Amino acid sequence: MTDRSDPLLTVDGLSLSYQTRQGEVQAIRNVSFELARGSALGLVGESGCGKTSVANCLMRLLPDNARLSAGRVLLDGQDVFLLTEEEMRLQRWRRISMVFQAAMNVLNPVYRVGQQIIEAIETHNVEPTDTAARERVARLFRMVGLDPQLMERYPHEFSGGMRQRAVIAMALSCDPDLMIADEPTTALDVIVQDRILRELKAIQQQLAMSIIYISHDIGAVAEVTDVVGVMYAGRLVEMGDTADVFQTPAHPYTAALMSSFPSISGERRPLTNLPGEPPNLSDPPPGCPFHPRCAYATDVCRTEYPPQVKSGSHWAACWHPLDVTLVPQS
Amino acid sequence: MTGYLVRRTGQMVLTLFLIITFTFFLVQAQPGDYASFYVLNPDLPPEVKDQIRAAFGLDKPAWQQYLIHLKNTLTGNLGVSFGNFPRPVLDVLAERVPRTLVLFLTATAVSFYIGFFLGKAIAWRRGGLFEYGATISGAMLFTAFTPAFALMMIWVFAFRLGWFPVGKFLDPLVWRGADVSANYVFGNMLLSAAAFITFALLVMLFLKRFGRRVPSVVALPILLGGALVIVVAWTLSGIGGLALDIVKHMVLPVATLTLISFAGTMLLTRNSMLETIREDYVMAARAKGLPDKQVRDRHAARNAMLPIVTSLVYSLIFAIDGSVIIESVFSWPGTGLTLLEAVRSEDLPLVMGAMLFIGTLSLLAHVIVDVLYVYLDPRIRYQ
Amino acid sequence: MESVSNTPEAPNARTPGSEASDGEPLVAVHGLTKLFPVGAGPFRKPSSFIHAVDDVSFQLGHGESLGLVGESGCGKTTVGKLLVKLLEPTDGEIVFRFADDSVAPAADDPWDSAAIRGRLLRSFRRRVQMIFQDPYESMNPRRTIYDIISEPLSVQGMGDVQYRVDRVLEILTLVGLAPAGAFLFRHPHELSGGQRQRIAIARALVIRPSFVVADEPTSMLDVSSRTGVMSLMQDLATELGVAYLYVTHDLAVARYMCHRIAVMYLGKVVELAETEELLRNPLHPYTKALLSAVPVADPGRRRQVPDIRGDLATPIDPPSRCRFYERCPAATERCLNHPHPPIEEKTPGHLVACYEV
Amino acid sequence: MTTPVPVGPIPTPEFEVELGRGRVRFVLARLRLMWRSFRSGWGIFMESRMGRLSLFTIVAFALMAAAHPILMAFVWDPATYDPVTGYSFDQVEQPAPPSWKHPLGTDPLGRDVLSQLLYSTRSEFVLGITAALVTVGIATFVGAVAAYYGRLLDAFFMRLADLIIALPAISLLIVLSALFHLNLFYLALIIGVLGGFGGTAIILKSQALSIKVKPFIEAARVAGGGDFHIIFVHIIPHLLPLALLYMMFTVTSAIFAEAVLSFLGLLDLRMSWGIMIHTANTGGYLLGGTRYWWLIVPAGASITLLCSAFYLAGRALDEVVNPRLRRRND
Repeated sequence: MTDRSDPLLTVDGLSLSYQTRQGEVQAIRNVSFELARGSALGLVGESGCGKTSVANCLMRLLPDNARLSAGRVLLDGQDVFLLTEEEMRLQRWRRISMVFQAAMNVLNPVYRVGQQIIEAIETHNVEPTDTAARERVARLFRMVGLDPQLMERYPHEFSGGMRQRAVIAMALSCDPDLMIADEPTTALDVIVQDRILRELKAIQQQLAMSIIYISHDIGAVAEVTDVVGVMYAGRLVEMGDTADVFQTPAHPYTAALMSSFPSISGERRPLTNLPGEPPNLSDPPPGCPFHPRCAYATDVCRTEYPPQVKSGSHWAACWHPLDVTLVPQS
Repeated sequence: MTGYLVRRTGQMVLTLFLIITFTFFLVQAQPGDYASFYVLNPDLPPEVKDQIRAAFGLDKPAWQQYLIHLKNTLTGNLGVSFGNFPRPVLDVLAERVPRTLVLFLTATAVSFYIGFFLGKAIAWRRGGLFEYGATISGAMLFTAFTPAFALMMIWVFAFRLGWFPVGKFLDPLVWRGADVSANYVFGNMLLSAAAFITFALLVMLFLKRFGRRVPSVVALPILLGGALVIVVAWTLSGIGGLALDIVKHMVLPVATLTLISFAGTMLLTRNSMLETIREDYVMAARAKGLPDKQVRDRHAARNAMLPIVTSLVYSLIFAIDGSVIIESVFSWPGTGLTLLEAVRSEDLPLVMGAMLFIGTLSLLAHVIVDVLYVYLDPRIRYQ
Repeated sequence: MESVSNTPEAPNARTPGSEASDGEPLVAVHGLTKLFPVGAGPFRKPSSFIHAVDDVSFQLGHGESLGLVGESGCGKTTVGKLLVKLLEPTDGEIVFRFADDSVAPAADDPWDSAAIRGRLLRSFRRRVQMIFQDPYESMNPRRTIYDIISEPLSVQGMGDVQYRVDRVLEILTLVGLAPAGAFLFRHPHELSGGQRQRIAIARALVIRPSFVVADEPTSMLDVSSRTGVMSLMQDLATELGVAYLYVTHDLAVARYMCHRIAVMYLGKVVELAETEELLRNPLHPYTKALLSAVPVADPGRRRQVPDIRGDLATPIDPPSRCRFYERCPAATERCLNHPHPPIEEKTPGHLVACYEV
Repeated sequence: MTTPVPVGPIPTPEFEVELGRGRVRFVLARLRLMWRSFRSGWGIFMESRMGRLSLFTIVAFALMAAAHPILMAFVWDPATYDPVTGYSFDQVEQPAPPSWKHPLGTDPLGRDVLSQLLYSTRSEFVLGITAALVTVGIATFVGAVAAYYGRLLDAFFMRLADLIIALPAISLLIVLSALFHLNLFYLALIIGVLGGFGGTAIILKSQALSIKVKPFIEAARVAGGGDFHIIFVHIIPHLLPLALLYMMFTVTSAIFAEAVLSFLGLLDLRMSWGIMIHTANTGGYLLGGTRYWWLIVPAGASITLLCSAFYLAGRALDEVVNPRLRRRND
């Protein structure tokens, strides 16, 4: 296969839009990033910013009204969108798997939970026999902290946390190179969320798997990921090592997002109120999409999309970055 | 689960009791009381009238008559038919109920299968002329004026093409000189059908134990073999020709009933599928890389089936109603035609008996659907 | 960033309960219990009971904000619904004392929740309101913003159309939706989540209640609109003198919104203290676990593993011992053999229900 | 899969009203709003080919129904053209094939088929719409009340509905019509009552139940609304679209039931499509095949067309009412 030092995933200039009654909604615009093998990438942003659309693009699971207007998604150097539907089908789960947002509804209510995982294992011929497949599921259950006996149960007999674990076990079932976790803990209570985050991180390190963790919860992303990208209005506005981004945010949006997040530890610092609403993506504002809400906006922000400012792997798309160590690239 | 079924069955028994009561008072409520219909009927000899008076307590007050009627019904004494005098109502119905059952069970099974199959196909490949055409023609058939449609079928397939007989249960020319009765032949046909279905179910169960990896190709030859054995047995028995005659008479009514009732299931399946397709587990199934057909059949259609099974009650009752019309057009001697003749000749005991049987039939359908639903939905099974 | 003036200010700046008349609390809850029957039918007796709220007592001062925090299923929303009389308690009493008591049973008499019905219920509804969690589902999608906000006025027969329109326009401006006229004839689905939740606040406040139960009003909002709604609620509390019972699962949000916090576990209040005291010095093992489970946005910081076992138990017919026993890291013989510990004041103003503290 | 719909800032205030002093403008603004929501529903309805086709058919039949009294008053001589008592003396043989004078020929009793057809159209509309109104009136009320109050009331109505569903309607109507000599009005009433307390009530009740548990019902109670307010302001308006849908289906089944009963000669009506076919059938003309087509085709096709038009209108309406069935996401 390819060199281990090559990125596992390259997203290059991805743009996606949806045709709706209200016109064309530009869900993703010119998103590019790379993901190294064995590392954890976080995508942060508010609802409607395009995080989930990016995930669906990677899986190539798009609704009928979606249109890929530009860009490529390279998985191990292979363009996902150039594969035939059948080739793509064989890539799914084997190469990229996904933990869906609504774990409650991801398990089919009429089949036993174990059966739904075995189904994926058999489709991709990961194990030669039924017995081996069952043993594999039992192993996965133990890994995510579930009693293997629960395989024989139906989804409605599981609690929310158990279902989420079963869904994670399902995502791991075919040893994927990349797992996308889309808001995996949103509906869960903090104590359960804490456990699942710990297990996810432990498993990722143990299996040396890559992971893309999508969430609006900055705290969870900060704890789980190595690299983080911040999305706003369909664009990736800032990206870098998690520590860099969260300690010295460069984009005013990142900074605003962080300071509007209440915290229970440390001093009670005042929260920032971000005025206004995210833009309508069927009619986005010209220039930087954040300018109507940005305190630092100037005329240039209102007319031209900002270039990248960069320092090492940390970059932001802003005319007036808060972190001055980031410099414009030629 | 058992508790649920027991409760449902209990409700059904109660419903049946209500139907008996309802029909009784319906007949009571009409101008001229129940008694006068018996007493004034000129066809009846005087001693029979006395007998009826005694048996039904017609000189007693209404509530006593009702109790007597209830007791008679529960002990299977449904009275004596005027039109088929002196045959008891129960005897007449015992002959006719199986004929209706065969007609409408076959038609329902076939139309449910076709409707489900087409419905999931048009929902999966949405848009285009196929969906449009299937929906329009489905709606046309579903709402077609059944008698006219049945007559058209007769005209095309019986008169113009001459493939099938015009109507009735059997052809007297074929049966002349036969030393067995039609009921005997028909009864044996039912037995063979039941035997074959049991055999098929056993084969399916047996194969399922070997797991999913046993191809379903194995099942087909075994089932075909079983069918062949039955056909050969009938041919050797000497009454195969008579059975064939009955089968020939069955084809057209069954086909007509199927055509008018499959569309309901089809359109419902389409809607149910369209809702299920949006469920997250269908997307998850696709994400898992399952083949398209497996996503459609095992995930989308399997769940879409649940509301359709619930509505199977409607389809069954639609088919019972439809069979009344079909029987009258095809002169098929089943419960429906019996009811119609009884109504026309004011043969009240037979009317009440036929209603009772039709009601029982639809209640049974109800219970069967409940059991099926419990089997299909584990969420109910474990309550 | 801009608009630092809108920042939620520290609620501690005000002394809780300082506006209380004669030192009497606005709401006094004593021994509140709500059991939900399980497996009951029209003709069947319930086989068991869910102990949603079990012997809960607390007080809430005028203008004070009390946070009710706990995991889903702990009974916090049930407490809120009992207070606004959407549910009737199985046992226990709730007593209200409103400051501007002109319509009360008799002047200065407390309102016993159990005795409020009929016409009294109507005037009760003018004093106690609720803000619901889901800004999408808590508004009838077929009605306009005007209909939604003016509903309390119109069902209570307050004023004519012009009066109601004026009040609605006024409150819309107050909750920061301007120009107010542009919103009147819109439907909820045309607004964003944050705007909708402002409408929900406007609906609750349009009749100027003294007490509002806020059931997770920000949990379904995005981070950026959440802060706005939080600071709006605080500003209005100060301006209109409203007391809040703030039901939430998020301790961090409660920290910014509430003077005091009560932590609930399986129908019981296990700890109640001033906000900063509770966060800095949690005493109950459950509160400790809850606090250490919250992820922090600071990648340099490592927090400790929450010390708790197993999953949330069901509140169906719980055994007579501490509710937290099965999951407690500090459980002893005593906890096993004694009934659920009573809630006691361990340090001034800091109440805990635990034998081992 | 749902499309993320970005919500932008409120666009230009199209509905800003200066309220002035007076109700008129207020009411006007409201009417404009209703008109707008009607138009958007209408748009979806007309977008479906089925919707357009069915509406066209229904309007065509309505015009036919309206044409009959006009023709009788101004064009046709009652002695020849009355649908029941007329007789065409200038035909040698009855039934006569179509001619200029009788565009659809005459029936075995010498009456004009076109006149019969048009005359019957009106009764079919009256029957269908009466039955539908009765059904929907009862079902909406029963559904809302049973769902709202629950308990015994609910149990009673739902058992009743189960009972009615289990009754085979046609068989029951056959018995009823034989015993009581039904006319059009009673028939409409019976069909309406059976539908209203039967299946439609169950469907509307389950819809009402899903409304009843919505938080906005609790919000209305907290606002001070009583049972009456909640049922009529919050629950019933949500049932109306579905009720309209079932009105369409009731029209279909009413027309169908009438036709079947008339065909079997069990109804006490002057004239109807079913009676037209009944007349032809008792005369033995039906099995003559194409030779006497005008005796069966106009009436049979009318029944089928009008029934399926109402049925398809219901289907198209379903797509307006149930967004999950729509093709495009908005």
